[in-house]
Amino acid sequence: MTNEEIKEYITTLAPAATYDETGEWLNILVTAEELQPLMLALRNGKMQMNYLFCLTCVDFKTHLTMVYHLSATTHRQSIVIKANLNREQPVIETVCDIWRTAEFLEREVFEMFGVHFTNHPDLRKLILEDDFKGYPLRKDFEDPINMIKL
Amino acid sequence: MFSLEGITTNVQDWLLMKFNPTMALAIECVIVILLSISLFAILGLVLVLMERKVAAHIQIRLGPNRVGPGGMFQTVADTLKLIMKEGLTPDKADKFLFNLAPFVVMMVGMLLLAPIAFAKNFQIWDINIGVLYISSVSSLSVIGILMAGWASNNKYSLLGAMRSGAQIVSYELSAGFAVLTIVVLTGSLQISEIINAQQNGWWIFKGHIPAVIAFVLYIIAVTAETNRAPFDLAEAESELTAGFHTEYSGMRFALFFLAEYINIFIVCAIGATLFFGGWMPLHIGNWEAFNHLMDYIPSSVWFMGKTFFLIFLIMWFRWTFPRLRVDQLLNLEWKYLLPISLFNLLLVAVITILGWHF
Amino acid sequence: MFLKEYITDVVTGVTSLLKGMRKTGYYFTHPKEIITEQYPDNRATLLMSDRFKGEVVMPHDANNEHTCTGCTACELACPNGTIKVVTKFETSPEGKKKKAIDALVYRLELCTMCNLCIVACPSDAIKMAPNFEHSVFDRTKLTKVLNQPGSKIREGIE
Amino acid sequence: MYNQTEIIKDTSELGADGELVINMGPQHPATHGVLHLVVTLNGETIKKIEPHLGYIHRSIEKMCESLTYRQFIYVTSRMDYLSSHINNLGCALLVEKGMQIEVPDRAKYVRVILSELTRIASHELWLGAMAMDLGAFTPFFYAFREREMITDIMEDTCGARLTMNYIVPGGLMYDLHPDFQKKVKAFITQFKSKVTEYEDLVTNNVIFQSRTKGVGILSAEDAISYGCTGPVARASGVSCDIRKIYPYEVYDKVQFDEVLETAGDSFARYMVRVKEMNQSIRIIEQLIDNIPEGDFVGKTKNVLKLPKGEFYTRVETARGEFGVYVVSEGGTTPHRIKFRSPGFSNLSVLNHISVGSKIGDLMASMGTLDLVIPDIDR
Repeated sequence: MTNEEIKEYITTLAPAATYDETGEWLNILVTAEELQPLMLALRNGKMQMNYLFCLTCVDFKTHLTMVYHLSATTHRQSIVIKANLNREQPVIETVCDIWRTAEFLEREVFEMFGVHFTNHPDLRKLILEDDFKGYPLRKDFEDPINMIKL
Repeated sequence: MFSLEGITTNVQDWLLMKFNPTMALAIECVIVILLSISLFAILGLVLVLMERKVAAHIQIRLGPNRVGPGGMFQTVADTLKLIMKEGLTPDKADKFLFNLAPFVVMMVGMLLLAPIAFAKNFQIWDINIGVLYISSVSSLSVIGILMAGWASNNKYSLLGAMRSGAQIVSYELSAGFAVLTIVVLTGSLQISEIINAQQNGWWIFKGHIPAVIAFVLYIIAVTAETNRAPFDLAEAESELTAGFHTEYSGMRFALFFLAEYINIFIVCAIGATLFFGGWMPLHIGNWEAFNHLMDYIPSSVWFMGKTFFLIFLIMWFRWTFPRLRVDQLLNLEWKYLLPISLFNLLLVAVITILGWHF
Repeated sequence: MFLKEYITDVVTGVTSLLKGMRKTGYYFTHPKEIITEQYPDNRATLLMSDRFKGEVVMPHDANNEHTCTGCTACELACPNGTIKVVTKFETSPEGKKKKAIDALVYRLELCTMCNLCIVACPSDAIKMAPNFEHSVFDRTKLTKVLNQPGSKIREGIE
Repeated sequence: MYNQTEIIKDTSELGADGELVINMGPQHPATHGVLHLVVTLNGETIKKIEPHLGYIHRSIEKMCESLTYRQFIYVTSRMDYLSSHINNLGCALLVEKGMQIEVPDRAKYVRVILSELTRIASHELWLGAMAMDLGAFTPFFYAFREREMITDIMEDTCGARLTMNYIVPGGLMYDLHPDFQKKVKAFITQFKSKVTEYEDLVTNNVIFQSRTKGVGILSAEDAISYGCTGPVARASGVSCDIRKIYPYEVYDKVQFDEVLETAGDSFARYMVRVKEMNQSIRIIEQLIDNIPEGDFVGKTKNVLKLPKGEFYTRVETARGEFGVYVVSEGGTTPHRIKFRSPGFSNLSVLNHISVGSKIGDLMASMGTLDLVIPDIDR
């Protein structure tokens, strides 16, 4: 599929999506609400995006951006789906019922960025200790004890 | 010619001359106890060093070589360390059983020494049901292991003990059957008679096929019974950290450790007695000159040589094979070893009745 | 047939085990294959690779001169803040003021031997030494001053 | 004298229906590091495995945000320390891609050869450790003997045995050691003569086969869904070798096969790695005599600045797909960096493949997943 076809296809699924083709792959920015249905369609629809190879979050100081790198083991085409989140109340629906790998990755994003994933089966801290305060990978995180400024 | 037999007779004569018979017996008992304890200590040191050296050479290493010439005193140093260490008892452990368990395991080892003939007429107790005594007493060691595992109040220990229970109880069977093969061939349960029956050749040669099969079965079964790799499920390092002795430290751990090696020595001594004629030198049919030459080697050397050969074999197993899984272990016993032993027993009975052995 | 399979199972199993035992038995009887390095007994003959990254040193020549200009390139290149360059101003005989190093402080306990400082150095003043025996009884001894006392920069190095 | 209640009162700590919850790790002989698994058992049978991570979490992603594009490469050696060279390569490739730096051919060849040596070294260590998990101690030493030759080669050329940091954006840090080719050839001969030992001792051993065959079966769909890569996924028949799909450096110029097995069990994962070592040897053999002369590092600016945007590269480490995702704001340091580590995804499948098997099987499946804990924790 060419980028144009993908754009067309995705516009039918998520009309509010915006596109960015400057990078290596097609970047698709959608709203947090329409992300989960879009993902479900990408996985089970004609794109057959069965391989989620990277799930992460980026703190842009004004907002958080969830970044999903998708690929398919059949046609090897990769796309990037993004969703901007409110920094104070970041909530997004989980995709771990679509790709099982997302379960651990979302738990990591949850503790590192404080993004809350609704419908996640087991949203607990994975790496940090349970009583850890703050979200370490956010830009405004300060830890005077454990972080040494050079 | 120097012989242990002469020493024992001299000592007994002297004792009977000096004291009344009851007193003499008591003194003999004390001597025997002291001797067996010192034998245990020496064996422990030698076998642990031997294991480490064998392991090292198989694994293209040198092994201990810093303490004493060639690392000879390494185990002495280790023992010293273990004695100095604090013997911890976990807080919530069943303290009585926890402290008792190593001694139970140790005592079983000591009891098993009784019917073993170390040299010609050098035997603590030539009981007429020697083989039966051995197979019944040796199964007692599982009680010590279960005790240790349960009383430690540790989940790893418990799992290890339960595995060990299942394992020892099932492998008793094929070990027993393998021993029975020789009993059938000899027609006696007495150790001295079994050895004497091998005057003109060891059972492993005279008993040909069934004896060889029985020997293989015996070695496999006793490896399992002594909890040695590839059957070391009770302590399975990579699964249960240390199994039933996870919580033990200091001297009580050393007792478990020692008991393992004593048990190996004993089962190998029994194996040597049953299949390789114990202290009996290698005799081949009518070669008078050869047989006579062999007789010049002291009987204790023959016995120790055979035993240590079998010990080496068991160590060789340990450093070559991966460990079995617990269900495969039981499969091996019930699906392979037991049917083969039963068949073998039948075979040996037929051979003995028809007189087809040499 | 069941019995045949059973016997084949036993035979192949036992053969595979014996093969393994032959291999280990071979090594047991061939002590020449032993690969143990008897450190520290072989310390005299132990050959370290000349490129081995053990610690950062500053070579000095016979006149106690080094080539460090105090440009702080190594300090900037270091990812962990291992190196600290303390500079001073020296007055040359002609009366010209010139920047020179007072001390090049190197903290071995922070160093990850990444070699970035060596690559960054424009005058090849520091290099990696293949010394790996770093244990000391006091942590403060790991903080080293690389330039020797009384040393100065070699003539002609800018 | 004997008080039964002392022990009985503890049963309240047990799970429901006599389930036994044991903590495997963080100090455990088989977890090879500080992995902490909370295993729920019913007798010997595993009911649930829950990994607790973070015992060596160093927040490398956060650290990298304050390091320049030259500096951040060395940190990645500390993630998957067994394929540190390949991690470094992934990061260097990202910087080169972002800044369009030309890499000389010589550097490309050397990078690939060293990558493959690293892969062999990693698999050798895994082979030994895995055999040790299953109770065979001896193959560990035989595998380490060959691995030692590789670490010696690394030491000669890169100056370090494990955390090489030999790659800089644009090429290599310094040129090859003069003895490099000779030593690599010596290693290849040695390896080929000794590889049969593993077959005798491990592969064909009946106990090893029965311990691994049919244990920890992972289907192809699950492997993709769980994001498994590398030998773990290839053992399930998923073609996922980055060297084949998205060739980097000179992988498109060499002949090698992507090793695929279909069974998906522990034995298949074992076989994939063993065969992969032979393929790596094949790659090295093709390249070792053809290393072109020339520069070992291309021309780069003194200060590296990645243009504004997002960059992603992936390389095939010994454990699978290692991805680097960088969000750059145009400065000298990354704004956000994310390492997609293969071990993290491979670990997430552990619960799935181990439920219902025995504790002994857990060692086999965990061993063949080839977990490196610093790679998981980052």
